[in-house]
Amino acid sequence: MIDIIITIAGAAGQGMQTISYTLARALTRQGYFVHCYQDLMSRVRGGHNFASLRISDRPVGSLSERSNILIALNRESIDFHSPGMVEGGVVVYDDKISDAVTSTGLSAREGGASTELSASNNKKLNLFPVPLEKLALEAAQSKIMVNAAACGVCFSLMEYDFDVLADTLGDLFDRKGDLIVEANIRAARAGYDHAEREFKGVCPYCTLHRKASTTPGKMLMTGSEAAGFGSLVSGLQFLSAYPMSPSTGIMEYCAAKQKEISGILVEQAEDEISAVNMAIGASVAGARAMTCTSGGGFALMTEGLSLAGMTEVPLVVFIAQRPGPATGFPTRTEQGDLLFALYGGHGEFARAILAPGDAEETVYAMQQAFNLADRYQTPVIVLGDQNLNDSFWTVDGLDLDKIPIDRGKLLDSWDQASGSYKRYHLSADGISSRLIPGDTEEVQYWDSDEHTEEGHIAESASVRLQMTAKRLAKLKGLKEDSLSPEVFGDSRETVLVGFGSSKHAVREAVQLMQEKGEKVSAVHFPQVFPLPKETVELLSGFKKIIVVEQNATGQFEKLLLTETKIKADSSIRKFDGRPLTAKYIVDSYNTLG
Amino acid sequence: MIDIIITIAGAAGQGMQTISYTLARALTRQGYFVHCYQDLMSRVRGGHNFASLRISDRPVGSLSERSNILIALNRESIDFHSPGMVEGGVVVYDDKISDAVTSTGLSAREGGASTELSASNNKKLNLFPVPLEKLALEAAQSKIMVNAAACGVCFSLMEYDFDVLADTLGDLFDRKGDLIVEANIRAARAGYDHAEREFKGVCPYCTLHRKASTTPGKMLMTGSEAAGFGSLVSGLQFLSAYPMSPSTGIMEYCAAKQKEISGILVEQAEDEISAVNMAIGASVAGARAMTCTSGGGFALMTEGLSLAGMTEVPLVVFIAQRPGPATGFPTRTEQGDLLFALYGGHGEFARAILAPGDAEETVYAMQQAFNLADRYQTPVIVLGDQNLNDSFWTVDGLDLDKIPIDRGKLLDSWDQASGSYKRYHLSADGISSRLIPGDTEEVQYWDSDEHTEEGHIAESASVRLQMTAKRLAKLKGLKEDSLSPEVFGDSRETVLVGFGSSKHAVREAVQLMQEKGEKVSAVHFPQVFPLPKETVELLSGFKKIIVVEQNATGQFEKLLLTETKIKADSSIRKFDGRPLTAKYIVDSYNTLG
Amino acid sequence: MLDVNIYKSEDQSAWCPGCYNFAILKAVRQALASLDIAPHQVMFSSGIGQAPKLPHYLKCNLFNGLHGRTLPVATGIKLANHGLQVIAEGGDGDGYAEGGNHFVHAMRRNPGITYLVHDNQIYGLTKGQTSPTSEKGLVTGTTPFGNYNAPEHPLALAIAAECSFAARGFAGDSDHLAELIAQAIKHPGFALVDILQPCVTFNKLNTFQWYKDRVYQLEPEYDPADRQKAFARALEWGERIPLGIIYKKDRLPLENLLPQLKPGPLIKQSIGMEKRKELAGQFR
Amino acid sequence: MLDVNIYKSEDQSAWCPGCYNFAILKAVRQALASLDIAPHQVMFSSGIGQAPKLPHYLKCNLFNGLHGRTLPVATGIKLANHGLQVIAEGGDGDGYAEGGNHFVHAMRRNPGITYLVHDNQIYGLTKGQTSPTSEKGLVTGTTPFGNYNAPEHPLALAIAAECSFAARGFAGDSDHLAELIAQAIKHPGFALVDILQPCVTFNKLNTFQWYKDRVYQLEPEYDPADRQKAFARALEWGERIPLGIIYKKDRLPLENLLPQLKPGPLIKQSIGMEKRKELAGQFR
Ligand SMILES: Cc1ncc(C[n+]2csc(CCOP(=O)(O)OP(=O)(O)O)c2C)c(N)n1
Ligand SMILES: Cc1ncc(C[n+]2csc(CCOP(=O)(O)OP(=O)(O)O)c2C)c(N)n1
Ligand code: SF4
Ligand code: SF4
Ligand SMILES: [Mg+2]
Ligand SMILES: [Mg+2]
Repeated sequence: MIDIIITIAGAAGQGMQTISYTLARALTRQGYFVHCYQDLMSRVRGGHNFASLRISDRPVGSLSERSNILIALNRESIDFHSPGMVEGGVVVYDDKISDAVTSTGLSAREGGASTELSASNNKKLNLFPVPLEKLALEAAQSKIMVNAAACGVCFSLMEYDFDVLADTLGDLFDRKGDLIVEANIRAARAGYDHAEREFKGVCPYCTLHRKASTTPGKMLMTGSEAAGFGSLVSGLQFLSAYPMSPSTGIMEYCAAKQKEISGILVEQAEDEISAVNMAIGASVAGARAMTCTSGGGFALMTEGLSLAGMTEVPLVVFIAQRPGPATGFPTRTEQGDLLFALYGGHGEFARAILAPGDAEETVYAMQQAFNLADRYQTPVIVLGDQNLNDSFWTVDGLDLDKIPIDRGKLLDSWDQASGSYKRYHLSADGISSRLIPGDTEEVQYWDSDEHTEEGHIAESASVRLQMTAKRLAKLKGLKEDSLSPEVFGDSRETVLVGFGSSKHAVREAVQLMQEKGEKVSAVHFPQVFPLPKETVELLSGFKKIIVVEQNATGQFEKLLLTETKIKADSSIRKFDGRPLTAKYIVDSYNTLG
Repeated sequence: MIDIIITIAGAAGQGMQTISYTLARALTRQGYFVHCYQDLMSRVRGGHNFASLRISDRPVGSLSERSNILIALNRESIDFHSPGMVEGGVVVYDDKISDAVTSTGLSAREGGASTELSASNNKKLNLFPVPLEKLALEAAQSKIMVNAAACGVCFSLMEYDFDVLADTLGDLFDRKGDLIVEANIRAARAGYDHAEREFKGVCPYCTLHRKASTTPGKMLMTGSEAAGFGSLVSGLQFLSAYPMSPSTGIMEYCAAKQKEISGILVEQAEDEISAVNMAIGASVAGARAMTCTSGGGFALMTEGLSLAGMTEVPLVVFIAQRPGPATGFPTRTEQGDLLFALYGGHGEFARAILAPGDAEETVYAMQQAFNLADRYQTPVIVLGDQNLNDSFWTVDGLDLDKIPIDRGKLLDSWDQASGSYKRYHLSADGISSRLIPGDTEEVQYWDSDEHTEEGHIAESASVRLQMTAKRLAKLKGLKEDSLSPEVFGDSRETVLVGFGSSKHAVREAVQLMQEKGEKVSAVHFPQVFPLPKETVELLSGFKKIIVVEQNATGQFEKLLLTETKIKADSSIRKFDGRPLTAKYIVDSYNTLG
Repeated sequence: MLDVNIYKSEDQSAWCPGCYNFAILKAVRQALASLDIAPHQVMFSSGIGQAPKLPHYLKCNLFNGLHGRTLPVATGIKLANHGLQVIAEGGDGDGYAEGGNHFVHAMRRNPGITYLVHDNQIYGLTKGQTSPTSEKGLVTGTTPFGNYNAPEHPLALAIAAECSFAARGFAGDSDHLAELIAQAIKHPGFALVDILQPCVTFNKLNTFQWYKDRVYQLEPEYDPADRQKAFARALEWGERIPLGIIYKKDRLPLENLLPQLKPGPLIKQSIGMEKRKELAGQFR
Repeated sequence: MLDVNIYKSEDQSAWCPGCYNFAILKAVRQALASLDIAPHQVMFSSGIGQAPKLPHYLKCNLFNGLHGRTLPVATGIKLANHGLQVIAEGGDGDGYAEGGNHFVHAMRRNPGITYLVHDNQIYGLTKGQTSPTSEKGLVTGTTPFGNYNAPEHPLALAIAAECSFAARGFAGDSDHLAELIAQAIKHPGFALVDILQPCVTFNKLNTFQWYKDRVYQLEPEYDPADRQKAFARALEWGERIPLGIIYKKDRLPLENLLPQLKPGPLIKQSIGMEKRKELAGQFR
């Protein structure tokens, strides 16, 4: 199995995102699976950012704590990342900083021979100083082209066909014109050739030199793009939102697509309260509508969520979680808003919460979310997080027809024979018919007060009981329609249970443990509320349940307890803002005893 | 035991609140215990409102479903309330509506003889038509004085000393001047004399004719007044809020007191977001600060709550619950925001939630809330509801010294010898010292981002872990300091568990059941989060646990499960917007099987 | 001109007897009838308070949402289906306090929405607290020393915030009000009508008589296109209070500016399978 | 005049190299020093964005709260302890979008708060979306067809909303800015300084040069007390953009109007046992 990790590190604005995306894109096209986590600081320039790009011939979806190749865009990057590198790992950097690098006790020898690292970490590394800037200037007369040059170096180290990189650069810079494309390719070539010349064969373990798969069709996207794309292909018509990391990418993806497709309108609201209420208005008028935000913005939307619950408006809310409370860690990751998503909003009403584990699940989750919202006329939340939303993921073999659009009881016309139209008609299944306002002669009243079937303000106790029952009855349907948990592994001894973006880290951990003979399986919940019926039976089949989640208070563990009465035996939690890794899970498991 | 219920009913604006308050106040002064529930529609005039005033010589605190005397301010009131009246109950109404009353098949005979009611309810009632308006006009030249006249009639029916009523009217209308006071007394006298003349002795079961107690000092207040008063005596300095039923009374009470006492400022904010952030600002500057709202307003405050959690600002939030979702039932009651109070706000931080069961507990709860907030530098929520906040309650023997003001680690000065001041110093117990900004030369940074001890923006994983641990460690202290559950009854068979304003209804139910030989006790939680240590031991001592709560989804049951792992055996829930009654609980209990 | 009676709804009013909201209700019916707008062609978005109950007493489409959130909902409706006649309705607390941010930004956007504000300078439904337009010194349940804030001049704010139609009406003159509302509905962009509405129960200062003594109609030669002069009139308050269209500006409404809406109302558009595949292809 | 160096903090800046926020930082230090305000006497309330990080780079008291909520926090601080010099600081998104409602109402209240808005006409920290002051047509990540909204004129809004001091500064002229900020701090009521701040990373339209070519100082004879003229100047934008104090009005600050604060700062007052008993007695 191929499993190469390339770390690209530097200050914000230095090009780490360009390099990692170019490499990821080129290799995805070749059939590899990649996952690329973005570790960002909350700033626009400076500081220390890195991307961890993982390349494999099998599905990958989790951050690794080690690294094979480090592309260090500045000196600090070497200090930060060399401890995590494998024995014999390769460090590529601009030879301009060679002096600074060697002053730390590292030294590079001709041909990239190994060098001893600091006492704390007695590893040999291959230091590859490359005149990146010089190459870029010579080949393309531009400093920015160092990014392309660095990509070239990488491609050479992986002993991969240069044309693949050139094609990718061509496509990526296409809209910037031929001159830019050519300059990029020249710089990449210069890097490639330099590395071929200087380092050929020194790094044998990092070669790829073949296509991973011949089936085409693999896609590369961030979780945010997956959410935006998934929504658009599900018929999203109206998105109102207020920028907030790490959700902004969803809005920006959809906003950009307004120029290419019809039937989508994206409005930047003045605040999150407006965002959620605009989406509600659009939904009432008949559009498929959503909003997206992070925890802090969601805090401002819970009144609107409650409004959608009361007025029975289909509404999709995507929450890209980040560590709180308050502003917290704006560019980092956590699963700390699960119970807030579950109980946010005053009063009691039905909702569903989906928690996709990667980009592919996110695409499907959006379709599912819109369908549930329309079918049950109630809010549906999709929970992402910075790890899901900002990482690049390979999506393989997407089937757009897998979940057809279902708008529920949205009627085209009203048959007067069945009486006058009542927005909150107490029908047998609790769901009332909707009409597009203006499309028929029927008028409709939607009301945020407790209301009669007609939608007028009510004060009666019996109406209250009926309407509460009507609204809460939706939970039954939502449970029946809910996404099934995914089981990984055959053992029925111990199970690691998780949800959302930790899916792949948990799986990888389970795999590692299985290889060591541990009797462990994993269960991933792509929908956390309502939990599907089979949950109790499934989990009761295991002797020991360990809940793995990325927060400090064990929110999913609590949810599991209240919804299924299942008490977890122990838990693995992480809440430092960095994603769960297989290593962290295995290490934690081993100390659980 | 005395247990008389007087229902005063009519359209909004007709004076039902004046009558019920006057009677309640007069009798409280005489040493009786009263409880007076206000059943209001969400409108200013018209519709149908009523007050149910319960008078006893023992503590009372719950709505009764029956009534002994009905003061009907309009015809509809008789239709609504006669079914709930006891055999031989008295209906007082203006003889102007006699025709309308008799047209329904009721008739009044000379001397107030009994009359058969509608087929569905074969009871004899005493109909007492009184020329209320005429008496008021004759005695006081004003129609508004019908209220005083009606009070006079009541006092006569109860065979109570007129002077007590006259004194009370004198005090109540004192600030309106002597003329108004005298007019009221004349009108009351006219009503009193009329009833003495016409109905004397016809209603023997409703006589009080003696003082209930010779110990003075009983007070009469609404739950909102109790919250306001409790806050002021606990040193509240700053209250910012936005009006919202049923919390507005707290703000209005405190606002009015600004004219009488110093050291309190009340600011009506432009919205709830501003309200909570203003309170946070005032608290940071060193003031004891709070805000109050209902569920929908709290929805807008959860971002601020999270901010207080992150920045470690003492903050008290009073939530007067009403039925949701959305606008819901603005003037009715529910306990539907418990889990929202618990999980509202993004990210994870410590909080406490108090849930007083009556006005007296509310006064103490406010003191406790401010002390906890200051001691643990974190938000504390006090949960009320429309039943608690709008009802009038007797408060007996209040001891203002019972909980002294404790401002925690708020220092007057800073000893430079202990190093430079750090707002988030990692001290042994996790609580850092506070200073009043400007009072010393130390400067302080409070930060909503994850932050260093100095309060500057942090990005480090280890700082994150330390600071999260620091903030969550407060839960331990809060648990140790939490209010103990109150046990009622000696049986250890079955226990009815509740919280908040249902306290007295549950107790009354238990008492009724005990009288019938059922082995039932009650446990009331005046603090619902963190639950005190003894909870598990206490509840494990019962064979059967039944959770009684006023919502549809069993929120306290869930809380109990996640916090103590105790699974309730069954539950009694009510969610029609009307308060829990002993009868409802007993009836529900009997059908549980 | 349609029959005003077709706008009658079966819902019972919850207003105080004698409230001037009834006059506004009458004016709204009259305006709709005069413009031949059938009940199903109009959609109201209203907030919470006494004022926003109005559309319940009309036959119309209505979304009665949260306190303060009338305008975002109205904007969402209009953008989703700009074929609908969208009218937002609420009180002064609803629109200028809780909803103040949306107010400012809706005007910058300029969607074709009519916004009717029942400005009674008080919180009616919550029983008498100060509102943003309350007079200085007004004693209410929350301001025992009297209101200390400078009263908001909603029309001045509107003119500053690029509102394209800013008018003031008076519930005491429902015929003129009906005409004003009709003009607001006809205006292609965002049209604000701030309606002076005596609250007979809680506002004992700004009574019918108080307004009656002060209001005057803008003179016929008044030019509402002059922003400077309009600003001065918008600030005029005290002895004399102008009624009528204070400011009006030619400005394309939002829905006409958006290329996304060129093919027709959003709800009638859809992406199509072709384009779905194209989007997918972009990730390859 | 204190030494500007006493305001230096140990926190490292997270701004882009060349950002004009640095010039504003310098001006703030200079203003504080010129007024002899010691670091512990001033308290900042700031929001979230690039701009509101500023006080971290100062030695001062700071509450760095939520995006958009600088003014309510500042108001709470000022009302609790009006002895403090309170300065609110944030960006255009923070103050005019998310915080727009507080902006309008803080001005009506008129507490003695200085409000510094770094107006770069863009969202910096979230990497370049439109802000309320973005030019029409500006293409950003959320407006691929260009911004359709009429840009907000914050100073015009301020003048409409009874702001008692409304000024515009330019980060490209930090000496003048320092002076303006000093005057704002000295002003007894609410003082807004809208600061034109080139964002060198995301706003490629409103660059230093763009501003430089347009800004001019208000002529010495300009009378900031004339509200009508001030309104006109506040709307002046395009070819020429005025700098300086555009509007100024004598108005008692909130803290001086409140009888509750007559005895001294709120935090120094307390109710006392006597009064506690009196309150209790009222319920008997
Ligand atoms: C979020 C929220 N805050 C507060 C309220 C309570 N509330 C209902 S109506 C109202 C104000 C009513 O005043 P106004 O908008 O002027 O309308 P009016 O009743 O005077 O017509 C308030 C504060 C609410 N429903 N929701
Ligand atoms: C409630 C909330 N919504 C959104 C955000 C995300 N956010 C942080 S800063 C910012 C805008 C920054 O723009 P501006 O206020 O103009 O400041 P600048 O960075 O340009 O100085 C946004 C939208 C947030 N932190 N909180
Ligand atoms: S309270 Fe005032 S505004 Fe509301 S209905 Fe009554 S009179 Fe009208
Ligand atoms: S993004 Fe713009 S405003 Fe923010 S620091 Fe960089 S240049 Fe300055
Ligand atoms: Mg009003
Ligand atoms: Mg900005």
